[in-house]
Amino acid sequence: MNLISTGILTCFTAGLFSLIFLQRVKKLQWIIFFITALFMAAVAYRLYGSWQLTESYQTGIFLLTFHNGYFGWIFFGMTSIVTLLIALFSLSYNDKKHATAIAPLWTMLLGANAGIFFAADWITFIIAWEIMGWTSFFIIAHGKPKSFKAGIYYYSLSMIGAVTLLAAVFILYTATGTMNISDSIKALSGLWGNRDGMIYTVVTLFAVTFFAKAAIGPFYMWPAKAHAEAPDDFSSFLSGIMIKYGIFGLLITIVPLFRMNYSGPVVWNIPLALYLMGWIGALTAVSGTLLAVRENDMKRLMAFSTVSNIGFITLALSVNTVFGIVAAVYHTFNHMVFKGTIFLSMASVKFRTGERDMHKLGGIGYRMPIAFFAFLIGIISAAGIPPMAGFSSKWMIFQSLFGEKLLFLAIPAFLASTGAFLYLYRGLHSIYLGQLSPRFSSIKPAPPLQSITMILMMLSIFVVGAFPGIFLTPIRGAIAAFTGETISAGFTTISGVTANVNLFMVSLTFIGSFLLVLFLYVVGKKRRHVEPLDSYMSGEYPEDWNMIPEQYHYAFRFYEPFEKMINPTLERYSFENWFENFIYNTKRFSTSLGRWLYRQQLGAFIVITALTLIILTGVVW
Amino acid sequence: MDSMMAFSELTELTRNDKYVQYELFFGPNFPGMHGNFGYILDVAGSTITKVRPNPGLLHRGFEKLMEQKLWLQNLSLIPRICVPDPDPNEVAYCSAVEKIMGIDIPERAKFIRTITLELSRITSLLMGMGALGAMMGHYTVMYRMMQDRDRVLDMFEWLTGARVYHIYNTIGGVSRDLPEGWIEKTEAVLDELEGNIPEWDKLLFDNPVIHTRLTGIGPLTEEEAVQYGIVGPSLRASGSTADVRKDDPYAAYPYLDFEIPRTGGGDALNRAIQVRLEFAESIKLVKKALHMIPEGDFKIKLGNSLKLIVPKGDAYARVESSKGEYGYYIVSNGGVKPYRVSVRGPSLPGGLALCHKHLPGMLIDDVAIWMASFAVCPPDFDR
Amino acid sequence: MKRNEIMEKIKAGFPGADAEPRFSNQIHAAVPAAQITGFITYLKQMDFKHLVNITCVDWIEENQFEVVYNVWSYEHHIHITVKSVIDRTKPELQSISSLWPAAQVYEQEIHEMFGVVFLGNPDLGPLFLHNWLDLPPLRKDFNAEEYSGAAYGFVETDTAEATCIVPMEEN
Amino acid sequence: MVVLTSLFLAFSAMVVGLLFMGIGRKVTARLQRRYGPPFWQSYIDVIKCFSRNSISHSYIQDLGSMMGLAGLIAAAMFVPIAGWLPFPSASPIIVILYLMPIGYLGMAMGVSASGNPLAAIGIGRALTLMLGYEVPYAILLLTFIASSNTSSLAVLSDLQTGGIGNWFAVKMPIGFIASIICLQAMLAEKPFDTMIAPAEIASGPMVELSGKFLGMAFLQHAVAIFIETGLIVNMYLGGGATVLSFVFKQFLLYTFAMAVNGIYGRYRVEQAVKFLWIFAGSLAVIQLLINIF
Amino acid sequence: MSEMLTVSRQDIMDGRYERVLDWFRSRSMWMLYYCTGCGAIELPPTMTSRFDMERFGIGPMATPRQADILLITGYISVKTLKRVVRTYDQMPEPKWVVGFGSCPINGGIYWNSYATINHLEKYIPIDLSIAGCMPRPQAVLSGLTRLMEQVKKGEAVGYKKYKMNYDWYKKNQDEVLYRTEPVLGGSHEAE
Repeated sequence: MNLISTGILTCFTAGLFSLIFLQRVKKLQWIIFFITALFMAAVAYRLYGSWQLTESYQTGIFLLTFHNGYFGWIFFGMTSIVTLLIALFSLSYNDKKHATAIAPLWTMLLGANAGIFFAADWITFIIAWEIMGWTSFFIIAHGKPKSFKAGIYYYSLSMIGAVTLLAAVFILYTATGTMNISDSIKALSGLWGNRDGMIYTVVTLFAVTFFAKAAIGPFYMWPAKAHAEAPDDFSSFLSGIMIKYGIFGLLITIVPLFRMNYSGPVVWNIPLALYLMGWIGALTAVSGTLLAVRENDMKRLMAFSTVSNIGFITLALSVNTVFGIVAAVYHTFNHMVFKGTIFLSMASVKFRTGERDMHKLGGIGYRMPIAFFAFLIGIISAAGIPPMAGFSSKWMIFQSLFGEKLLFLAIPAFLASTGAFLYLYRGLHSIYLGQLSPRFSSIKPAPPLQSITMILMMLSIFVVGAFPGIFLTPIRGAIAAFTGETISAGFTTISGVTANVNLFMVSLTFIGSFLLVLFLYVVGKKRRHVEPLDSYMSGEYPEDWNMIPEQYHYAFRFYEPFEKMINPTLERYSFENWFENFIYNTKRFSTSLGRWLYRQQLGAFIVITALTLIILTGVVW
Repeated sequence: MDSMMAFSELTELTRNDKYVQYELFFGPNFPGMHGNFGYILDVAGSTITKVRPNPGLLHRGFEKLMEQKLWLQNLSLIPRICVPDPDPNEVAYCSAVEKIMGIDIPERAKFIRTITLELSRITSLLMGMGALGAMMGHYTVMYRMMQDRDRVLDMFEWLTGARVYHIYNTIGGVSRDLPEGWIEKTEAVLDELEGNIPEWDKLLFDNPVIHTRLTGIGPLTEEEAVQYGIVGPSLRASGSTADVRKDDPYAAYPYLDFEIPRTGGGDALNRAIQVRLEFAESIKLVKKALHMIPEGDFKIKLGNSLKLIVPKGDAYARVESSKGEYGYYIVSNGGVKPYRVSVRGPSLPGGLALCHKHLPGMLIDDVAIWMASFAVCPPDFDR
Repeated sequence: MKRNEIMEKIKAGFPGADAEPRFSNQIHAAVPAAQITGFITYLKQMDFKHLVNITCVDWIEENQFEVVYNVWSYEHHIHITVKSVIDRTKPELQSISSLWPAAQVYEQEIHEMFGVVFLGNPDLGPLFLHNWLDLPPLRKDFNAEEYSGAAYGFVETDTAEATCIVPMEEN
Repeated sequence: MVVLTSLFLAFSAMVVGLLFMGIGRKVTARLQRRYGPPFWQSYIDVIKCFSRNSISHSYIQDLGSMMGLAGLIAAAMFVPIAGWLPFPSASPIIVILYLMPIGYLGMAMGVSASGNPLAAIGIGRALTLMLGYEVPYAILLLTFIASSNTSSLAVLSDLQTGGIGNWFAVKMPIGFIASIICLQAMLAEKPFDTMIAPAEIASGPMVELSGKFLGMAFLQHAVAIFIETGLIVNMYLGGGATVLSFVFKQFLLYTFAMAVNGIYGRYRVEQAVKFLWIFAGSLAVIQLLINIF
Repeated sequence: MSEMLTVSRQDIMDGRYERVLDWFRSRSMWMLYYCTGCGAIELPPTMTSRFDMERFGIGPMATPRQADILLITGYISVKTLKRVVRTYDQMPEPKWVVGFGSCPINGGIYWNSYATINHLEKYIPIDLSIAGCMPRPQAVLSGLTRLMEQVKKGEAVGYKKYKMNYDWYKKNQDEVLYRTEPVLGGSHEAE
């Protein structure tokens, strides 16, 4: 049974169908999207175990090949589950007031998603990659002028990626003569020592492609713009899943390349190029953190947080050990869940309030407890604090660094990790705690479907935090299938180079401590509830000074002293201006095109461009 | 949003977006506040954008109360206007009345007045330096300075019978002669205080943390200081040499040889050091004065104090207190009660006028230090 | 400059001002209300840069308010008391708040305590008093003692009556 | 049994921490030429706090306060006392360093929910300061990984048995100095007490805490003292052969911190972070370089 | 004042269980750092090295939430009274008020001032008054130890009195604080 291609085709058909016939019935579009997501999750379930499944199709001059490898599958499975949850959320999110027209495109994006993870040859990969790029561009742009600007930015970077990807594949093909992904990489690694220059060129081109997608290094700016402007429910998909395509790309190209037959210069036992990548990752983590600390827009803040986390993952990848790869993949998955949760929670808040600037919010947690707890659990996990899931993957990343004695790389990692507390707490305080504005005093809690999604995600974070084996066991299996090596880890224990931790025990300890404190709490005298504005004001009455509750909420420029300290550095080493110029030029070129395009039917346009690109690719060969 | 925005941009932003800023009630019930006074600060991030002073919490209507009491009865009221440094009030009131009456007090009384003034100055400066330390969390220096202050208060108690409200200077001199042995004991106390100065230097004035903290807070040039009406050590820390004791001499200061220490720069650190230098100078001054007290009367006889009548007229008399010029403008219509008493406290320009210039743009961390460095003492403008 | 030079300059600049020396280093000057701003500005240009204070005297029998400005020169070490008399029924005077920032506060206080209106002062709102509805308190026709008794209870009131609880010993 | 020993450890951490606090107040008092409160004053204070009614602004405040203390107690379970642990674990430093933030996060959440901006400012400062000391502290952790290839406290203290000469304080004096600076900041004693700064933000996070919430904050601080001094004792001072010597070393560290606390003013938060990064950070990096090469 | 509830002190005294806690409360009294008037000048000497209040477990605290004692240090102007009332309301129970000096008792030297109130007892309950102007540090300490005794015995019940007679206190407060017409009739419009 051709499950993979059926799945992908279903996505495209459903997407096209809802695009063409259901323009007016938005609700139905979302239901179709949800059903497709459900179907893809079912496909993922059915595909489990059939690791020999390969499907190939001769379409025109191309041979499209899909292969169900354990490694691709685990990514696909994970993304499918998270997508399903997001889709569930979206069902409720896109009511009459908030509905956007992105459902059909998103449905198609699901097909591209499967295509990327199951592609066995480069052409399939490129086509899937392009469809992914185009659909996501239109989703981000979704017809608003400001979003369009962000979309253009995103699209420009995608174009850089697309060009370098094509070039890399072209060189790869000429050098190795095979289009099969794993074969070509294997063949390329055979050339170590002979044609290092060529390999480094390919590596650089791949690196640019995937760095651009994953916002690593100099490309750190796009998530902030794209996440901020994308529809709120899509932001969580963007941050949770799409940004991981870059990581996946790195995993299937650069990482294996340096693991096989490498004979070049090494620093601290790892290849020089990877060591450089490690530093890029570390600096990305730090700059993401520092930029997030300064941010006042909640979605931009979390977008920078994503950049920081991707930096961590890159860092772990560059360690070039199986342990590091497992850590990276594990963190990728954890990040999918917790960042998805965080974005969904924020989407819920925006759903109810319509505000994105954190200083205009405040006190929402008193009215939307489930969104608050989702955010709380999410940020505990994101900050890498036990007993939530994020801790174990961060721990493993650190351990992988310790294992190879990459101690200097660990310093920025620690900085980024601690800095995460700063911006995460800021989000928690500014959005959910503090003074509740009278404008929002009558908002309702998140709708049931949204709540259910968030509760499910919270639970999974908590459970994985106590039993990391839930994620780690399949990941270890997949990595074993991928690299041929494996690491030891128990179901509740994560091993490390310098020490082991039983996370179940940690969770238990925390719960136990909590019970003890609860006892103390109950023993203490009773509490009296007062209104938030009845608080210490040096004896003054707020009404004497015409104060409104919002003006008793500290949120704007939260870390001003720290910002003042880091700003000169950040300003000096900003890639943003450089990119702004680049984008400006690209935009001038594409504006006329874009204006024309916007008058047309979106779908037709996508089909045409995709076809053009595919044909172009063919001509290049 | 760019965080490096200039202050003008920030104020622009606060005008456009009312949610950007929040209110910080700095006082009255606030540990960083000296006395019962409040600033209502509009803050964006950690930067103050606007300040609204809230005086009057200590308002007792002194000027009205004085119109209801006899000339000598008022002596019991006036020390209460500025509690940390009460004697300048008494001396300023008395000298204004003496000016209207056209009397000159005996030499001995002048010296005793000078000594009480300077001792009161010492207590107040100790309190001010201690408070400055406490505002930076340096409680040790504050606690120990309070102990030193208490030693001086003991001497006051011996001399006048009260620790805080001395009611000792009176119209026409001082109310009592120096007790036996007081001079020697006072000298011993002053020696002890002087011996402690190196310790204050180590703990406070040479402490690198304190230096980091104070540098650049509330910069003030001499012209600005004069324009705003800042007086006393704060004015002198900006480079001026103005001192009422030299410029408009009163009591025994014309007979005494003393120097006005001079620093420049005009930020909080300079003000702190200025106070420290003046403290040492005051100790020297008292020591000198103690040796020069002439024999003679300590008071002119003015008859029945309940029937004391001051001739019609008005006068202004000023005294250099620990915080600067303290002045009384008194109007008499020839009755048994003052017709009008107006008090010029040294803190009003700093506390109510200069705050509008200095506080916006300042970090909330530094407000307490700013207040302590200008020695803003709310009772003397609330009255 | 010596005191007599300053006197001469004052007389030259403002013939209407009635200036005379007093005490050792003070000058007393009575100026018509209309000229007050110009006069103070003139003094400030003569290095009388320190505004000591502004105050007011209520001469109820003459039906006048006397606004008093004290200025001091750090250069000459001379104190000048400037007085200006205004009608008690229509107490209005030009503000000098543009000359010294502190003058604004002094004028605000005088406005609160006497009801004198300073034209041109940006803020004459309440400063020291809380919710004040009576006569300005420093006017001579305001009786503070009576007010205190009526508003806060007379001191003779037996405070023991306010105690609701029977003392311990009696039980 | 494990539960009992854990409970015992939790209570002893509180008791020891409170005792230190009491003695610390006594030390400060003596520096200030005072008699000072009795050394058991802290116990009375905490019991009194629990005996008062308290004021809460929302359920999140209650939850946050509880989470705050619970996180710290959980972290205390991983600190070996003279080699003894309530239940077997490798006691990795990173787990402790990352378990403590859940306490701080809980506390931060609780006080944020009180809705007072002063509390939020205090927390903002505390977190900024945390960034200041965690980085040098992490570098110190790396020095151990470089030299001994372990980040387990138990192993580290085992490595130092057999006399003062084996102590890492003697072997790595530069790192020890850096750790002492970090300890001062972790304990939030002057010159790094910018987050409570009563004169600036009226005691920061504590501003709205009353009754049992304040009591919990006290307990949290007590446990934090226990953990933070315990970390340094295990890392540099040989861990102690008996419980008594362990606690004594902790006590010495804390007394030293309190003495420093008594003679300095406080930095502004960015000045504190700069100080920590420049001094403690460079000392730690020097130690790391020495250990690697 | 006849509207005030009259109950015997024993009726509202703490029970046996509370009495145990009262001992702890009396040994650890945190006072609010609020200098309402000039009496505050004798507090620093009382707190600091010479007299050292902390040996009795009494220390200053920053906010009303943490404080057990509210010290009214001296006279209270009407403007301050408003703040004091809010501060007192914000303190959690049990809480005690110490009137400091003569002014809170009967207005003291400011008995005829238009700005200061004369009887603080009318607005908030006072558990202990320390007479004098100003009371010396020794007097302050002796007063506070006296309060400790009272608290230990459970006799300091001002806050219960306030709760029971809240309406009466509230009426008195409103009368002074939220005046709507002039006291002496002779209204004056400034403008």
